[in-house]
Amino acid sequence: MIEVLFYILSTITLGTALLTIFSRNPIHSAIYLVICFFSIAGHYLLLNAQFLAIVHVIVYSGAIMILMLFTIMLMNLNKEHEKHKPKLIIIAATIAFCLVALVLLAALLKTKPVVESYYNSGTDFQSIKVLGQVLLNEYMVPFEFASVLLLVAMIGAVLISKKEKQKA
Amino acid sequence: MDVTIVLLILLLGAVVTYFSGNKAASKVALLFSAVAFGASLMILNQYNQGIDCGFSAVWMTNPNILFSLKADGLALAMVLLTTVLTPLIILSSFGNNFNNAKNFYALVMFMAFAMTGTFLASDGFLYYIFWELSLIPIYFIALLWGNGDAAERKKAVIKFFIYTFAGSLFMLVGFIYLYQKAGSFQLDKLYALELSATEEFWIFLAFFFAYAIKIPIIPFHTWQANVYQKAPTVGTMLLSGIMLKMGLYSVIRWQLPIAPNAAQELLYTIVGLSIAGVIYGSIVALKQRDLKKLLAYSSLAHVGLIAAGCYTLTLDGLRGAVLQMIAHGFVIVGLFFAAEIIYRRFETRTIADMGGIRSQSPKFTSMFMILVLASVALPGTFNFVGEFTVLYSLFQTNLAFAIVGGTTIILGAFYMLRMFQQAMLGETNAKPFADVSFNEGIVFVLIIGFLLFFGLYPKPIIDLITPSIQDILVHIK
Amino acid sequence: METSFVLLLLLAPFVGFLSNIFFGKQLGKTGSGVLGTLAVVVSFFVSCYFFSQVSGSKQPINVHLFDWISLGKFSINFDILLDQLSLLWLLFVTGIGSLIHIYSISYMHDDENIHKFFAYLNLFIFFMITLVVGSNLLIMFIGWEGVGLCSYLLIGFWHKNQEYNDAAKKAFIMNRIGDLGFLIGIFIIGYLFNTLDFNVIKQAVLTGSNPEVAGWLSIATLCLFIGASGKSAQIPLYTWLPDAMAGPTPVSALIHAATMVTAGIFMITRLNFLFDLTPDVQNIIAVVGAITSLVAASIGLVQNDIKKVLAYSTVSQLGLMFLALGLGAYEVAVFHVITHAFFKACLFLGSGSVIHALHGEQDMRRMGGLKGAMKVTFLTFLLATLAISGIPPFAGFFSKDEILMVAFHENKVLWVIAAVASIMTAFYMFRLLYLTFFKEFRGTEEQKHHLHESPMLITFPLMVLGVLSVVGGAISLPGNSWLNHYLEPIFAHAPHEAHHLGTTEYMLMAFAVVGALIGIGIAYSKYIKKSEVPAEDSEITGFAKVLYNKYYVDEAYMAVIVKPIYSLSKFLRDYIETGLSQIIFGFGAVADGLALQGKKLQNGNIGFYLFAFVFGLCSVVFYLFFLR
Amino acid sequence: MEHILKEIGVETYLYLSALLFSIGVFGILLRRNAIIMFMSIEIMLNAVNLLLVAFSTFHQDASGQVFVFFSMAVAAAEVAVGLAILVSIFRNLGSIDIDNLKNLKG
Amino acid sequence: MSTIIAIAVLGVVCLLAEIFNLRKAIIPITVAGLLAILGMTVTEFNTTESYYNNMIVVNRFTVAFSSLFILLTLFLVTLSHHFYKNRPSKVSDFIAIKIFLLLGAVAMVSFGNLAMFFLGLEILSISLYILAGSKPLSLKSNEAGMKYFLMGSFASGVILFGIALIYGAVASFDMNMIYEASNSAATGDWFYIGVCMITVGMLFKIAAVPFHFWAPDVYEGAPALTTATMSTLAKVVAMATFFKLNMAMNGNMNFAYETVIVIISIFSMTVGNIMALRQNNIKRMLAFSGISHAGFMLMALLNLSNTTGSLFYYVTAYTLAGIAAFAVILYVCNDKDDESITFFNGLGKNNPVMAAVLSASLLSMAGIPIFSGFFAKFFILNQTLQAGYLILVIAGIINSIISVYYYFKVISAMYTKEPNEAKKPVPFEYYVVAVLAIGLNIAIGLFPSCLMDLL
Repeated sequence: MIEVLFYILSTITLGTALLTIFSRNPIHSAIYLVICFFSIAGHYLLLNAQFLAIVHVIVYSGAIMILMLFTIMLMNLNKEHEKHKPKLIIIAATIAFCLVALVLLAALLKTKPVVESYYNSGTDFQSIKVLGQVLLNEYMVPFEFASVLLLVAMIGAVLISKKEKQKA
Repeated sequence: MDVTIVLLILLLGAVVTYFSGNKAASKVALLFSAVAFGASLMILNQYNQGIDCGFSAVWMTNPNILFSLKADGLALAMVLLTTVLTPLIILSSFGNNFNNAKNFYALVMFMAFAMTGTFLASDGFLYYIFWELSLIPIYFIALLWGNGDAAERKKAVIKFFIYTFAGSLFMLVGFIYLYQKAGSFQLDKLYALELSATEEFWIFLAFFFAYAIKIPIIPFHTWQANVYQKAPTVGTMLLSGIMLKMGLYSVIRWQLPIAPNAAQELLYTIVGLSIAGVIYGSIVALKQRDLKKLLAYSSLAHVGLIAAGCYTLTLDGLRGAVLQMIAHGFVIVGLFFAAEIIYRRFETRTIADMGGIRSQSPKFTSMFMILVLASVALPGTFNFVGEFTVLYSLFQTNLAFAIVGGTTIILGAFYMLRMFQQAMLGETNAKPFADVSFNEGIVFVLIIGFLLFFGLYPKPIIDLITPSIQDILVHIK
Repeated sequence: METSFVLLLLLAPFVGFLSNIFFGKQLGKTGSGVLGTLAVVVSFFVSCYFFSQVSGSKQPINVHLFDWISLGKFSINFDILLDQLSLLWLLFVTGIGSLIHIYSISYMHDDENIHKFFAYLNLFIFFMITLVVGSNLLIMFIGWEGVGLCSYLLIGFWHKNQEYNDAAKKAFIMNRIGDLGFLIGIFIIGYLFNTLDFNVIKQAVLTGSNPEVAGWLSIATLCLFIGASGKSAQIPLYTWLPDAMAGPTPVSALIHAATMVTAGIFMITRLNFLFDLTPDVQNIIAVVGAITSLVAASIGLVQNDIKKVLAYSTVSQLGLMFLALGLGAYEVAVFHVITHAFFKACLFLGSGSVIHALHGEQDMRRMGGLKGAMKVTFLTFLLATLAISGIPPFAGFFSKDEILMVAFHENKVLWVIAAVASIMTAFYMFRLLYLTFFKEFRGTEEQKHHLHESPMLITFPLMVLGVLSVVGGAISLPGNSWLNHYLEPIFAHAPHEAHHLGTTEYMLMAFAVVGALIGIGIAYSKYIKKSEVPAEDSEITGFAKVLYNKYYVDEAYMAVIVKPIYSLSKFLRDYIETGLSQIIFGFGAVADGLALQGKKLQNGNIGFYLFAFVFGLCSVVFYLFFLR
Repeated sequence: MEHILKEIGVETYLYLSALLFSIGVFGILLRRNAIIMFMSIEIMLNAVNLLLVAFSTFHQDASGQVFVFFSMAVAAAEVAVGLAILVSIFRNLGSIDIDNLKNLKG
Repeated sequence: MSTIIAIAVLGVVCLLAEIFNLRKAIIPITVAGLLAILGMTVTEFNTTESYYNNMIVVNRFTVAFSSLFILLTLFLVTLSHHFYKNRPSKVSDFIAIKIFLLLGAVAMVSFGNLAMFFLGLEILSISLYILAGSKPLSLKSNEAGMKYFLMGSFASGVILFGIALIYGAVASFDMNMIYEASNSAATGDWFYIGVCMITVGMLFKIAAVPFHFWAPDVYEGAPALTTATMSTLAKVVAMATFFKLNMAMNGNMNFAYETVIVIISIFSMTVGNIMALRQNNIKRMLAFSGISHAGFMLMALLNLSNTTGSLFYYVTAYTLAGIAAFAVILYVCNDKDDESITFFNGLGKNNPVMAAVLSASLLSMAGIPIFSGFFAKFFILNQTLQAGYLILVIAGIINSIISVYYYFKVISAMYTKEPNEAKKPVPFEYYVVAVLAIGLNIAIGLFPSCLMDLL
């Protein structure tokens, strides 16, 4: 059952991901991507990471994709902006895709399969409580750094997109 | 007092010259170079009394590098050559008006500093630094104060720089390799190193590349004529008078004792190549149109002979080479000065545009003539002592070498006299030619006096250099 | 005492040189001449002093001046050796030198650079003395090159004329070719004996011959002979000497007839003990000498320039001397050197006097009939001509006759060649005499108007030399030779006293005299009887033209050696040099070309950049996980 | 859902995320629309996130999931900055086609 | 640890200063603050400690590199004063971003956990994206920002993938655990794939061939001061981090990995140098030169245990020369649209001091003795030869030869050509930074031991 669920979700994930990159209308792309994100959230749920799943949906689907959609609409990009792509690009991209996929998969396949048993430690490691403790104790400094990162991004976004008075 | 004082005086001279302003620069530089000469004479005096004038201090511990200077007879002879020629060269430039004279003379002094350091350094790394350091000033001197078309000059100068730099980098690799083996750059440690035949071969080659370009030995000489032609005469004098000797000196000091077996192995090839340079340089010189270029090729021929002497690995060869280095240093400076004097009067370096100078300026002609004769190693001049000794060493190696190398005395006379005839003799030139001025005369007289005196009595110099050469030969054999 | 005298001997002319160079202008024309002359005269007297000492004590004088060059196994000192040979040479060098200096005071009086002329002459004497008195080969070499230099300076003395300069340059370079041989010879000797000192070498040779030495020694002596042939104008290096006549006539007399050109003979005589060990080389010397003498004499037959005739005659006579040397008759060669110095100097000075009178005219076709106007010149010239032609009892007869005799004893072919050359000599010398002094004057009217006998300063040396040409033979009369006796200590083997005067010898003498007379007779019939005047240049045809053009040797040298070197030089300059240069620039061009191609790769296309990234990533992963 | 990895195996997640990652790469190479390229990058990042969570479960360790939070923060920040740049490009150029950005080359 | 906190506080202070209308004081405060931080950091030199569950590690390595970064930021901030004169309202933002960039940089060398590494890297990268695109009205700047952003994010993705794989193999992000795992035979292959991907990502950050394509374009398009930051600070931060990662993850580097490094090093040097030959824009030229220097720095990875000192020396020499060069470039090209080499014509006549500084810094980069660049190259080559890579040494030598050509092209343009504009005054800050940086460069050339013996 889980297996079936996994494969269905996987199919959705990969399929929408592909649709995202193939669809010619950016808005469609965005919507496929949102579906893709939801399916990934599904994977998280499968892996019993409920909190993460929720955060994921909120951050990605709720924030990032909305941001993107806004931008698309702001720029009025729902029409097809892209010119006809030269064949060369398609070929190159396909080659690159095949290469990466093949090499990565082959490399991973070559690794010894994990033979030791998947264990369940029984201890709670992914409840909100535990995650919160880990995040704010052990990973306190990175957490602060993440805030700095967001601060920088904020300053930067403002710096770049805010219209300046015309220079002399 | 140790030899650092000479270096310090020259370096200080460069700095003071730079800050002395354009008007006083030449005089300040002259003063400091003369003081440096005095200091080196004092060092010589100390050395003759048996006091060790070397200097050594730890510079870096990792890697193990010392700031060590060695002042044996050979090094002192070369230092003296540098410190004698520098004031002469500076004095010879008094008739020129350079823009930015302070920069110019500061560079000259700095170059003297670097070359002196090269002669003195006994740590391979330090030596390499001085070696490279001497390139920068001459690059700027030739680039900024040179003559001829700016674009062509730039091309010639950059070629020179890259070419010599390339050669010396291979030497650097050689040094690094030796350091891995010996754990030190110290001269004696490197001498003591036991290398396998292959290693020696490659080390020898790495060094040879650097020196063959610097000296230059054919076919690595292509930078030479153009740079000599384009550089201001002071630069040419520094290059030909002293800098070429850096390469030759280094052969004796570094290359041969470090890789003696390879030198023995390659003796015939390299001596052959050097001698081929003699012939080649002489023949090419014959039909040169530009006086400075002709002198450049004559220089190529002469240093080819000197190099051949070095590579014979005999006492006579090395000694003759050193004598000839000194002699050639003087005579080539004098000859370039003569070319410069003609240029000052006629504004040409093309031999065909000269002629008929003799009847207007007897003094200049006589001095030029003596220099020409010295350059063709007329007995009685110092050049003869060196050339004779070198040829004798070549003879000891192989009769054919001596015969082929000896053609230099024929071909040398051929192109020099031909040049002299075309440049100086013939119907009186329509353009007026003032005879040498006092400043110019002094330079000539000093050079000629030196050449003639030591031509008859070279013993002091021979006695000075022989012990150190014998020391080196111990490592070669 | 001796040291200071030796220094006086050496330095007197040198001081003369210096003061003439630096203060010559202030001294005035006569002043500088007198000064120069005095310097040489001083040397002459010092030489006389030493000569009397040595001929009395029979002990050579050795003086150590200072250390000079050190070589690997030995060192070379600046030492002076005054023995019989060097003193003999000193005497006639300084003696004839003095006479020619005196002559020059007048001859060069009108030249603006007369002080330089005397300076160079003094310098020449200085170097010649150095050459002669040096106790080892290297000092001899100093003098050797030094006289070459002076020769260069004096040939090109009138430096405004580039042809003269060419001649000077040619002389110097030809000499240098010989000098290289000399130098190599020195090397070999130094290598074999570890010394260059004559006496030490002689001892080494005499005490024991090292068998392995022999092969090298032949090369050494051959090389030394090449050196000698350069300086003494033997085949193939003789062509500079006729050209050297471009110099002022006193120079031709002093340097290119009497003294410098005999340096080769001096050197070989000095080293006779070495040459004795190498008979092969001696043979070569003899053959070369004989051929040179014949070739030069044949060229001399048709020359029209008065000095050129004398020049070829000099070459021819030098050839005879080398013939003698090659046959081991060193003392005979020396004898001929001395007599030749007398009569040839006289001839040159006489011709100088003629040229002086004709204001520079040297072509014999424009002369004639001068015997009336220039009596002293004519008389001395006649004496010298008789001497060179080998008419007894003039000096030349004895010396030349001895050479012929030696040749007859050693090798008949060589004797024939030498005899023919002698006959030719008699012919062209009398041709010269007749064309110059007899018949009508063929020059311009103006010249004729100014014809005059030269002043006393010119005729005095002529007279002295004329007398010497007559009596000079006395120093080595057949059968009772003072010279042979005097020179005995010099030689390794006893001189050829073999030719006691027997029938053969008298026959030979008679033959020589008859031969000379035949030559004179032909000349007489041609130029006095038939009053022929040599044809103008364009009208010369046939073999005479070949002779007149000196067998085209100069042209051949030009075409075979000089021109190819020039072409090579041009080729190297224009192609090889640029080619080599281009190779270096080629590296730069390659890098540059790559840079241009690379710029295309850097196309600004982010897709391509990413592709390269991905490609790189895949390559790295692939390499690390599948290929290792 | 306790033993999901026992049934599916961690390798499968590896392959899945590798594929997803490759699709992201594909997209970024294929498309010239900057927004879609951004999306492709998001896909790549998400592939990694998925992997991290899988490993986290595999190792029964919370730090993997914590890392995902950081990764999300980074993604958000990147998008913010990227869109800001994009907006300014759009203002200047009126287009967001990456192919128009070829002025810097050589 | 206190360094990091202090830097973060300083960044916030900058932002606050703007709010309180202390715009004029921002740069002085920052400079003073950085100086204080520098002093503070240096005093920490001999401590070896880790903070917050080994998130932050302080040892000689981190302190030495952090000090260098702080020094570089100090120079860059000083240069900012004049550079942003026309955009006064943005100064606080720029300075704050630079300070945070420094924070990221320090985090990158002092991380004890891959999370810190990743966040530090991202702070640095995002700051740079922003700075590169910080001239919104200039299309070039936009393009540079976009290119850098796209490719940088891509690389971040690759690095992240690598981190994930390492986590999969080690079950921890802690460097100590990772170090142990790298030395244990039981570690799975995931680990190595992860290392490999991180390597590629870092190679991108230091702009090594074939991951270098972004560098020239971005360097050229970005505002000059940003280029200065990228070519000096960012490059050496990435290099130091890469080195540190290698020490932890590749303690026993296998031969194949070394081969990859050798090949990439040779390619980086060669491509960088050859491409630089034909550049007319000095920033672009320096970008290529930077690529070749990256190749040199990569050599340090081949002899990990001994080269820390050499690497530190190299990056110090390189960055000081770079800062000095950029100070002059800023001065010359401040009011121009691009940075063509022709603007440098006649600088030797107009402003000998600045020309001398630029010459000296270029000579240093070319590796001419007495400038520290020579010693840097020498030390690195020495270590490489010690590791037995003669071929790499020779490649390095040949590349040094090539590089001379384009460095000297600029030098000879400065001295031989006629100036095409009137003399203009040198802003005091540029002057000070240029002279100070080149002075330090020469000083460490004369006394290399003072840096070499640190590590």
